[in-house]
Amino acid sequence: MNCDEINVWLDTLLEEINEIKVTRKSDRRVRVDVDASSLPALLELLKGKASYVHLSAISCVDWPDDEEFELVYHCWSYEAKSLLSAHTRIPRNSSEEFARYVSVYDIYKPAGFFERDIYEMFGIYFESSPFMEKFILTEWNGPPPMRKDFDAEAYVNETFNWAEYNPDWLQEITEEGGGIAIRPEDVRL
Amino acid sequence: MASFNSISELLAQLLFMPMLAFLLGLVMVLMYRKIAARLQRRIGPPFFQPVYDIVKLYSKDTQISHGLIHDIGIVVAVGGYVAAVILLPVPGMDGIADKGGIITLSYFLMIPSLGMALGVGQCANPNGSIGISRALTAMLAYDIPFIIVVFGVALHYQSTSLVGMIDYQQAHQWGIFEMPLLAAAGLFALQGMMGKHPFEIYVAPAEIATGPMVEMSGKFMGGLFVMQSFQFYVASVLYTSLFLGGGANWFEFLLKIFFVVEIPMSISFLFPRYRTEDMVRIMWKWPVMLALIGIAFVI
Amino acid sequence: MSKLGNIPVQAKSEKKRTNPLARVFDELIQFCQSRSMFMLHYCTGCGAIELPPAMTSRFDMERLGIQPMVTPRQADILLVTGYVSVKTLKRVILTYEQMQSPKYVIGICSCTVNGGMYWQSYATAKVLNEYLPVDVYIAGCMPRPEAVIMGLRRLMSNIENGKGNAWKDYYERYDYYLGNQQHLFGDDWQTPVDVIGEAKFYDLEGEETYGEHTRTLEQHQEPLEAAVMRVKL
Amino acid sequence: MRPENYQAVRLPSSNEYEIFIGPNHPGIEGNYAFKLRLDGDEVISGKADAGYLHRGFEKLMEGRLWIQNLAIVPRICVPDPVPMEVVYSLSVEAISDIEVPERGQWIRVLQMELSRVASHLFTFGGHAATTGMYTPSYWGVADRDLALDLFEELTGGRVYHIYNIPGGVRRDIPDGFLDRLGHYLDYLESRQNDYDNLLFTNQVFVKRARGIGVINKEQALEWGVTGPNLRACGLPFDVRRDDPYLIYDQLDFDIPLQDAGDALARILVRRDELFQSVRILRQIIKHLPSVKGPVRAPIPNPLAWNVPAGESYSRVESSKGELAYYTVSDGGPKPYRVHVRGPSSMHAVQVLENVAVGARIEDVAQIMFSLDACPPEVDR
Amino acid sequence: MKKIKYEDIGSILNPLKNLQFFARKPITEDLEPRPAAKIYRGFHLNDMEKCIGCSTCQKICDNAAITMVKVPHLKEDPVNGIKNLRPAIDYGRCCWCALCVDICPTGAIELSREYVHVCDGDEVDSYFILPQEKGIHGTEQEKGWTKTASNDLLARTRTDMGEMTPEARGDNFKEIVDGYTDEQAILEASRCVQCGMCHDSCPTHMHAPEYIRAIWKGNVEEAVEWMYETNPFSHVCGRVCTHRCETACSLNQTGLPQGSEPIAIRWLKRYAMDAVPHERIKEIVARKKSQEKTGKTIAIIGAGPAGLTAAFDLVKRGHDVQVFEALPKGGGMTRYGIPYYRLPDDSLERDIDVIQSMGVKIEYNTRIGEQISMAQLHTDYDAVVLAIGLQSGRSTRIPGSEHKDTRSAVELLRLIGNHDGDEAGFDIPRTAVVIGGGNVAMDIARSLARYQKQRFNQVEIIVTAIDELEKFPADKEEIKESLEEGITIIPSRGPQQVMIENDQIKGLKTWHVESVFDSDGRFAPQYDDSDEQIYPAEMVIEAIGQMAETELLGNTLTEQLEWERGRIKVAQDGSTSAPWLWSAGDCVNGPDVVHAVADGHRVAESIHACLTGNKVSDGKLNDE
Repeated sequence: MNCDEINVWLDTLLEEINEIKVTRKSDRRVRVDVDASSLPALLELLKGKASYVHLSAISCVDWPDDEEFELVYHCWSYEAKSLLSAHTRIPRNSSEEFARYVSVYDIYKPAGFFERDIYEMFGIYFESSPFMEKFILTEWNGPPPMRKDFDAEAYVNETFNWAEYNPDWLQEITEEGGGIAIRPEDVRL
Repeated sequence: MASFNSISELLAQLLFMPMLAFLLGLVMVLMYRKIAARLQRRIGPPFFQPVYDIVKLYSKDTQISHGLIHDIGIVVAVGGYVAAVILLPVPGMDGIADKGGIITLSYFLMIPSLGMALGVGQCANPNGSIGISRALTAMLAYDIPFIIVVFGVALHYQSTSLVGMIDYQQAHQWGIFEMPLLAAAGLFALQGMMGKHPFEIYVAPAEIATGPMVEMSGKFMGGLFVMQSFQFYVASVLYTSLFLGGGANWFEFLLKIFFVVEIPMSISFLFPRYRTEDMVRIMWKWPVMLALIGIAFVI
Repeated sequence: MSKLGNIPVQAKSEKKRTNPLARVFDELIQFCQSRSMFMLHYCTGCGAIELPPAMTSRFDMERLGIQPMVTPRQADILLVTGYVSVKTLKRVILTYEQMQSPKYVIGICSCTVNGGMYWQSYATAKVLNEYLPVDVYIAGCMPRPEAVIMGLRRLMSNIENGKGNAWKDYYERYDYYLGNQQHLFGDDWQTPVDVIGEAKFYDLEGEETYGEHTRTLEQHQEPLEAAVMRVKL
Repeated sequence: MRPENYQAVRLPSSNEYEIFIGPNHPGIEGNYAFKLRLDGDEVISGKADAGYLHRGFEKLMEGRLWIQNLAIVPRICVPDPVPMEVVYSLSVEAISDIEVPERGQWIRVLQMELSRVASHLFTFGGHAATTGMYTPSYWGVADRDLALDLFEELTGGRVYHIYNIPGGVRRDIPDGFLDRLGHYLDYLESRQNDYDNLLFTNQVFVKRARGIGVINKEQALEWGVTGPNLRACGLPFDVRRDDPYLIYDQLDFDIPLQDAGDALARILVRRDELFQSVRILRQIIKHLPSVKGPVRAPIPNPLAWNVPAGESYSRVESSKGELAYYTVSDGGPKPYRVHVRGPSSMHAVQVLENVAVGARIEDVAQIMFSLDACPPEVDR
Repeated sequence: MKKIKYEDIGSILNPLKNLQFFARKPITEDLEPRPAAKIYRGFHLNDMEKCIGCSTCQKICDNAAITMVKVPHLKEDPVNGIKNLRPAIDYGRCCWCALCVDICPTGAIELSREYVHVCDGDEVDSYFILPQEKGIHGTEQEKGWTKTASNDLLARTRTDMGEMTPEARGDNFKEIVDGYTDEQAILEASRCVQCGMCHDSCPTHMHAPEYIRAIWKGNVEEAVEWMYETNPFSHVCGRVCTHRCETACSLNQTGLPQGSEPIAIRWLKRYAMDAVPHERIKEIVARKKSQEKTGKTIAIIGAGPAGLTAAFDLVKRGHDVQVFEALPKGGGMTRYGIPYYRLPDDSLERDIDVIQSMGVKIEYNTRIGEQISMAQLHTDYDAVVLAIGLQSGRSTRIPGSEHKDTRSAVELLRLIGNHDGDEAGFDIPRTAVVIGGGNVAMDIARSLARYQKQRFNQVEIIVTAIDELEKFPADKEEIKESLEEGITIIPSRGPQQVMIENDQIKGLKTWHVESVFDSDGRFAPQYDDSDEQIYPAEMVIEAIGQMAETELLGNTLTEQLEWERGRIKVAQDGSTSAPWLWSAGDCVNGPDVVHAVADGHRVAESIHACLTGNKVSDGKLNDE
């Protein structure tokens, strides 16, 4: 299947799957917006019929204002040499411990790693993935840290102490009437 | 009957020979590390480095022992070599070599590995256990050709006395010329006995975190360092005695033993280690074959 | 001696030394200790990338008698190369406690001093000497091999002059260190090493060896069982 | 008084036991752990344990200005930092439509390839050391160090260069740099024989590396293997060729291939790649003086730089494989989200876990090094 | 390249070839540290003299490693944009990325090639350093990573603004500059590094960093809100301010190879004021008005910037304010002293309208001292502010300066200001000489030039002053634009005599000036009378300074008050020796709009404090 065929195929896809929007950003980058319910079907088709065999990554973006998580599945086709990013949005479920979505591990094996990562970092539970356990953050008890409502800087200031320096030159300057004027945390942009 | 003089002389020899062996062993350790450095294009440790290491290890404040057997194991390991040393004649000193002979020596040479196994077995560390099982396997591997070589040599000289062998060689011809195949097989066994690459299967940092040594610390580690220097000495003197005619004088002797020990050391840094089963296969194949053919020639 | 430990700790005799040669002997030992340092092969952070060059041909640490060792039992120096994540910090402390005295810690990179570039990170510990006593710091992000070697030489001269004693501080102020560890890891934090027992043994108990945090430890600690190994030989 | 790492775990089946490789273990690359369940010498199952190097990079980046993140990205992969800088810059440039001047692009490729050389030299040493041969690692690290000297001269930093910046590179190459680079390449080529003799045609090494950690083509595609590891399985895919960036389409280079998919094939692919990089660098030395112009396109004042809202997925070929950044901007002064897809996040976790099964304990370390896994890429 | 096939089993002998390395030399380096590369990023250096304490390095630092430390023994000079803050660096945070070097506006901070710092565990204090010219250990160090044109991260050139060409503007009084468009303003605002030098140098301490930030964010209303915090004359100041902020701006650097221009703070202010609809501005400003009335009444004499600012502030705080103005329109010198092409009337009107919308009552055409006496005011009001400005020009008092065609610039400008467009209100001379090198001289010269262009289609005006051209008090832009408009500027000339023939001025005799000040720094010009020149002129205009007309005070009050060099003596807060009287504006400080505004604030503050009883009013002057 060459590049043109895939383009044609993508166009026919529009009719097959509900509520799908295809945007061609360049020769090698295609953005597809798809409803959460149709995404696994789309990925299945992409892998099975359109040579997008390589799942490069699954990215998650937190949009607390919309109360949604955006999941982006980046699939690469070695034959067509094009990258298709399938975007979908799922509800954030802020009131519960996890947001929930289905795993695509049965379609793409690499999804196992990325889904586990998202599970830890964003608190999205992927149904039927065999890896839904802590991996990197085994010794972390806080909220999923990558969520926008987790304020890392506040947490750090609360948890850790900072080194306190009082070198000779500073003491001399303080005696002269000077001293520390602006601390770095005062000017964070 | 041994006169009082000869007894005191013997006692002096028994004291002096291990000390000498230790000192020479330390120089060999230094040489080993210097060779490594040279091949690896660097300068290497200072002259007294082996001494510093051992003194430091013995002077550690914390000394963790894993029980009596652990302590004894190390003593046995070092003691095995010390015992071996006094069975090895050097110029001017025979120790009890004429009484022990090469068969006794072969037994003594197994003691260190067993001692280590005894000690390490107490450590309850899986890496140590794997390491020691490999060490014993390795011993099994190199001992077969070694015993065949020893047997062949004894057969050739019609004697089990090292003193006798050395005298014979100094009178006639070096063993290496008379039985080159056995000498070659011996070289293999030597490499294995010294535990140098490619037969260094039990001290494998990347695989089992240095195996038997994993729980050794402080003076126990120091004991292993001492053992290593004895090991170099024993292996080189044994080979020299068997095939290179020992030493008529100290100069010749030192030249020979350092030359002998230099060979496995140089090779060591140019090879990776074999897997355990590869080592066994190779040890039982080439050296054994060589040694058997050698024996056939001897007979 | 040790409540927890199943393995006795032996130390050099603490008897008052009357031998006139003792001083010379001590100096010899210090000299050897400074000339022979085994460093633990533990890459805690990104600064570890400059250790291979420092160890290998170009900068050759072995000139100074320093060589890598793979287990904490045999190591004298723990190089904390850069940031330590909380998860790693636990291992670093376990490792440190298992090292044999005298032992030394070198804090490399900015991160060990004040959090470095990960000062905002929720996952890394910021000030290393709150958790472990540090002997020498080497500045840089990361320090070049030459700087690492200069740091090691500094440690060598400290040991030779009898100054490398930070490890004693760990016993003398164990409550402080333990408190910081508990703050990070929770009150049930416990290591397999009976530090208080060792402190008693070395006669290094200070006023701050005991305190509120060691009491917390006593409440939470569970005796360790000797694990049974089943290795097929 | 037993290290936690080595605490033996009793298992119901009498002959099985578990051990840890890492995080403090010479057989592990970096601060990473691999839990093994063994039956005798044989691995029954393996489980990666990551997070020892976790710093929460992605969170940190959301809290820093676009330009401040330059200093932090190279830390994601320590042995091979240049692609990290480049891919981050590329992604920012893609969102904000900045065109890098041609000279800047050439200098970027120069760094990328020099970094690949350095990284591969490092890997040779590591790989050899896992089989018990240390001399190549002494040589490899020392020869890599010469490359670092060049980096130092070019960028002012030995390991972390922080030299690429959205818009190009921070400074032009110093006088005479290309000559010295040329000398270094000559030197590398003169060393080829030594390395071949010592490592690549060393019978013992070949014997140990052959047949270890075999990945076949189907598995490679299924597990998302990329980079040299994929090419060692006989699949000629390379981001530089398939999804060209910078000026790679103007360069002439081959993609080394092997079919066997084992540790030996992988190290041979790396060896060939190293000399392909030398070839590319030679082309750059020849061509760069004729590319005139600035090295950097101007960017707005970094303290007040709002990258327009948008997203980009930028990929490069690092020495480990496919490296990609998914960057989202909400039009603010800081990134809204950056997702780092390090090649090792596949190789060091799922691939390693799968390949290790059935291997012998002595080969586990070799498998990990032959996959050239870089733990910080997993942990981030 | 030699190909190695996968199938090769290799050789056991190959590795042995490397035994040759016994014969090769080691490649190990010396134990002592090598010198680092030329652009190595080692420890910091800071040129303490060059550093201006702007703390930009602190803002770019991604690791929060930089603390600004006040070093008292260094120079603090807000007017020239120098603070005595210096960066101190925490090596427990620093990552040596050198972004601080790349962003530094002055190029003071640099990295050295020194890279070894080792300390014991208890010496961590040595990680916190104050970089100086010497390295971290006080030794001379070579420079490593420094600033070059290519790694400079700041945008050094101003965003261009559209303006009329000299040809297009030469014959009319339309405003010259177009003002920024939205994109230009955001681009220009983005250059700001938020150092606050502008705030410190501004007489009225406008919140320039904040409103520039707001403009950059696209939030012009916020910007306007910030401006009205400190300046009710933002329309005026957005056009004609002397912009000391731009002089002090960190980006105003000389000595960098790539050059560096300050942020166009004044134009940004103008942009923001113009971008918000007038009615909206009134709403924004009205939010700040106090809801409670204090019941106090205040009279202010003079509806110029100082008077109206004081009025604005006082009204905001709930006082009743009555302004008296002698002229028919408000604005004072901003209306009657500044030509339309620099400050169009409607801008001024809008400013005054905003002030009036707050509740300030203004009575025009009311001359105090004639219609109402000071004594009357004293009894009717709780406080009186004298903000009468400087209405009359100083004279050179050279022979002929009393001639009717020797005019003062202020007077002419007032005439022009009173008339619309093409009418000047006086006869335009064919040739004229202007004495003086300040902005007033330029204003009158350029105004006259426009009239000349209209009437005679040629410009024959000479501006001459005793200063050298570089030391002219006028803005550089003014001089440049004057020259573009065909005005001749002749510096270093001392006027000696107005040449009069038949009661008609024929020209001005001048001598070359050798030096202006004597060795003690006093004004004592030395002339070279051999270099004498006569510039032909029908009219000679003196623009060498202004003074106040204080007759309105009346004799009693004049005697009561303390005086200093012909000006009423006032305290820092504007209070005079009479407890009910304050004085503010040009009549106190000399001519400058923004100073007048600042004065207005100060006086309002003082009056408020005094009237609400927060401060004892009696004998304030003597207390100071």
